[in-house]
Amino acid sequence: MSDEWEETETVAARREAEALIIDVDGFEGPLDLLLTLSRTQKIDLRRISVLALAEQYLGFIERARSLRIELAADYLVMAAWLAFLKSRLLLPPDPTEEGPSGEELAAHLAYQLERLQAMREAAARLMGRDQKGRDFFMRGAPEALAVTRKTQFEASLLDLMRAYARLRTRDDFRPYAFDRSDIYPYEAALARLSSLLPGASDWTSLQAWLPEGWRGAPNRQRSAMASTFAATLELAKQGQIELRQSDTFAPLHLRRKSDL
Amino acid sequence: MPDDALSPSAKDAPGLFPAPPMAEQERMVEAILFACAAPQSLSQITARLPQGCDAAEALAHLRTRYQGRGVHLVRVGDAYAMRTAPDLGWLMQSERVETRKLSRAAIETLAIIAYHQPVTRAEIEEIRGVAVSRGTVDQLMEMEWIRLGRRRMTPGRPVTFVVTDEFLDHFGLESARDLPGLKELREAGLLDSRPMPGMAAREDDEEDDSPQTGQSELFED
Amino acid sequence: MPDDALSPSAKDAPGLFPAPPMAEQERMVEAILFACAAPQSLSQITARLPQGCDAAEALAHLRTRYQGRGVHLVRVGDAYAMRTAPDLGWLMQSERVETRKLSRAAIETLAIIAYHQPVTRAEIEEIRGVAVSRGTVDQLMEMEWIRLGRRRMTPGRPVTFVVTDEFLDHFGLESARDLPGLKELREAGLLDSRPMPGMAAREDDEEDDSPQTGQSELFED
Repeated sequence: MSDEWEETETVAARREAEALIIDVDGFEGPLDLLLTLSRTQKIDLRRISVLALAEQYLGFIERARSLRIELAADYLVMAAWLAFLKSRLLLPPDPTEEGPSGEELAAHLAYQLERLQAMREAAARLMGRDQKGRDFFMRGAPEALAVTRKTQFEASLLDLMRAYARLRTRDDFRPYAFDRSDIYPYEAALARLSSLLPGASDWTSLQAWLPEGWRGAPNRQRSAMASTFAATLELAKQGQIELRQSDTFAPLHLRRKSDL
Repeated sequence: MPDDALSPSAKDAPGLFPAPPMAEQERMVEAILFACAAPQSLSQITARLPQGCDAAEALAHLRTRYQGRGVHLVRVGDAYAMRTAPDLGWLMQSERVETRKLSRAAIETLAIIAYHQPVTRAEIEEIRGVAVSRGTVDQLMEMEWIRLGRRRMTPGRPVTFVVTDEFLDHFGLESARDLPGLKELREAGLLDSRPMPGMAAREDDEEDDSPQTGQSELFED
Repeated sequence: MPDDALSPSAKDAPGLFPAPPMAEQERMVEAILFACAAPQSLSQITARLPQGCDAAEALAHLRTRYQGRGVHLVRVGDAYAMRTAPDLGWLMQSERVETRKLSRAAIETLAIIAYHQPVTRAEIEEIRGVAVSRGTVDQLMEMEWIRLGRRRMTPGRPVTFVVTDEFLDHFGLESARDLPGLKELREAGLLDSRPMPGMAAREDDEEDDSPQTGQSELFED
């Protein structure tokens, strides 16, 4: 194997990768990709081999993967479905299996492709029609139907819907205000912990440090636990206490630093 | 223009006077349609004419008179307008209005709405096999080519989209059933809402609840 | 288009193609005069026509053709234009309609009435967060977009507001329940504001059905 050959191969591979990237960007979803692939069969969409098409698609996805091209989830969902369809088409039908046969699913896929193709053609025919302001024109100088003036207020449906959307989404941006009665502030936890510290020469679980009335209701306990925990971190940082935890997620224990 | 924008003289005209001769009525309709850029409905035209006039007949005469001329009388939905003959468009190159370039997605979405109307967003997405991006529907609505139709009487009662008279006017269509190739597409079954095998037959519910509105029904009269 | 666009040599040079027949030239001039916003001079018309055309002759034919019609070919200074026949001027004597954008207060009030009808003034104020001025409601009533609904059977028996058929007609809706819900507005990209991250799903579920519940009263009986 000569270097030159290797060189050309990598160039070819790079070209191929580039072409693929461009292609993936150019496709509007997996159905569009399938439609393009189906054209290589050069036959009427009604007589297309869905099995061959599924293999082509899976090959395309495989190639994209080997070239580490990121594909949108839609493409992978379609790949999974086509792999399933392929197995249904290849394996003898299982009489116990419920649901549509592989042939029915394949026929539907062919129908979807044909319909998309038909809509594409219809869109092209529509845009190819004579258009107002391009191929035919309205009166260039419409005559003012003047004499009495009357103000008519205009509003489009879009204006109306936007106004409503604006009103109804205003609340999204209202600053989040919470109910203070169930909040145990950090400052209070720090003050309480500091005042109780002299008596804490033994390891005590953090739970036991929660103030009275803050241990029952989950939301109150959560708030007190959070602020008390934050306070222990502050005190540990100051070197006033020691913290101990036997295992991940095990209860946290604390005590006054003995050498103080 | 409001339908009741009766000119004072027409309003005052007592029914005692006979309606003007048809040739005169035709002149009047001609003047009205030349004066207005926007299509005028039969009732709008009638409201401007003296009492006893037959706008429909005058329109028919006028239409014949302008056949083969440089300017045509065209029908747009339920309204009428004068438009230049399409084969002479090249003469008016300096009058051309540049329309916003539509994306491929927008053009396809527009075609799907026109051919499948009334159609829901989910159905558009099923046909294209890809989500309808934000802004596509918005753009088509802003251009006044599509509008909201009746809600579908299916779970979730989704909104539907239909094309507007402005769409018809822009593409020189008398009605949505004059869309090119509509009949062939329908006969080929390509406008059916065919569910994926094994999925709940949503089709049935639809047909119970939304009669006479679908494009497919346009032909069944 | 400059008047000297046509150099003498071009004018005199025998065209590569024969000039179209006079009937065709007449059609062309007809289309030009119809579509142009300003009157066109002879040289302007000539510049638009294919080589070898005789604009003056075409104009003369056209003028004869429109004699006695509802529209005339008239000379305006050195230029030509189509104008309504003077005796039909009264047909145009309708009201001149000036369009103006609806105020923000009015459009918001209208939107709330459309989505929540029947709705009381207090409820509108609650949703908008500000008082609804008398003028706003009066304006919407005068436009015949809203009207009084049934009185609410609550203390004080407040009046309610509902939208009118005129409203539906103007906005191209078949019924007020065809208005899209918040979720649909968002999907269609009609919401300027994005929801707070992570809140979208929950919020959509909640808000989507609220317009419906507001209107159920009106439609379900």
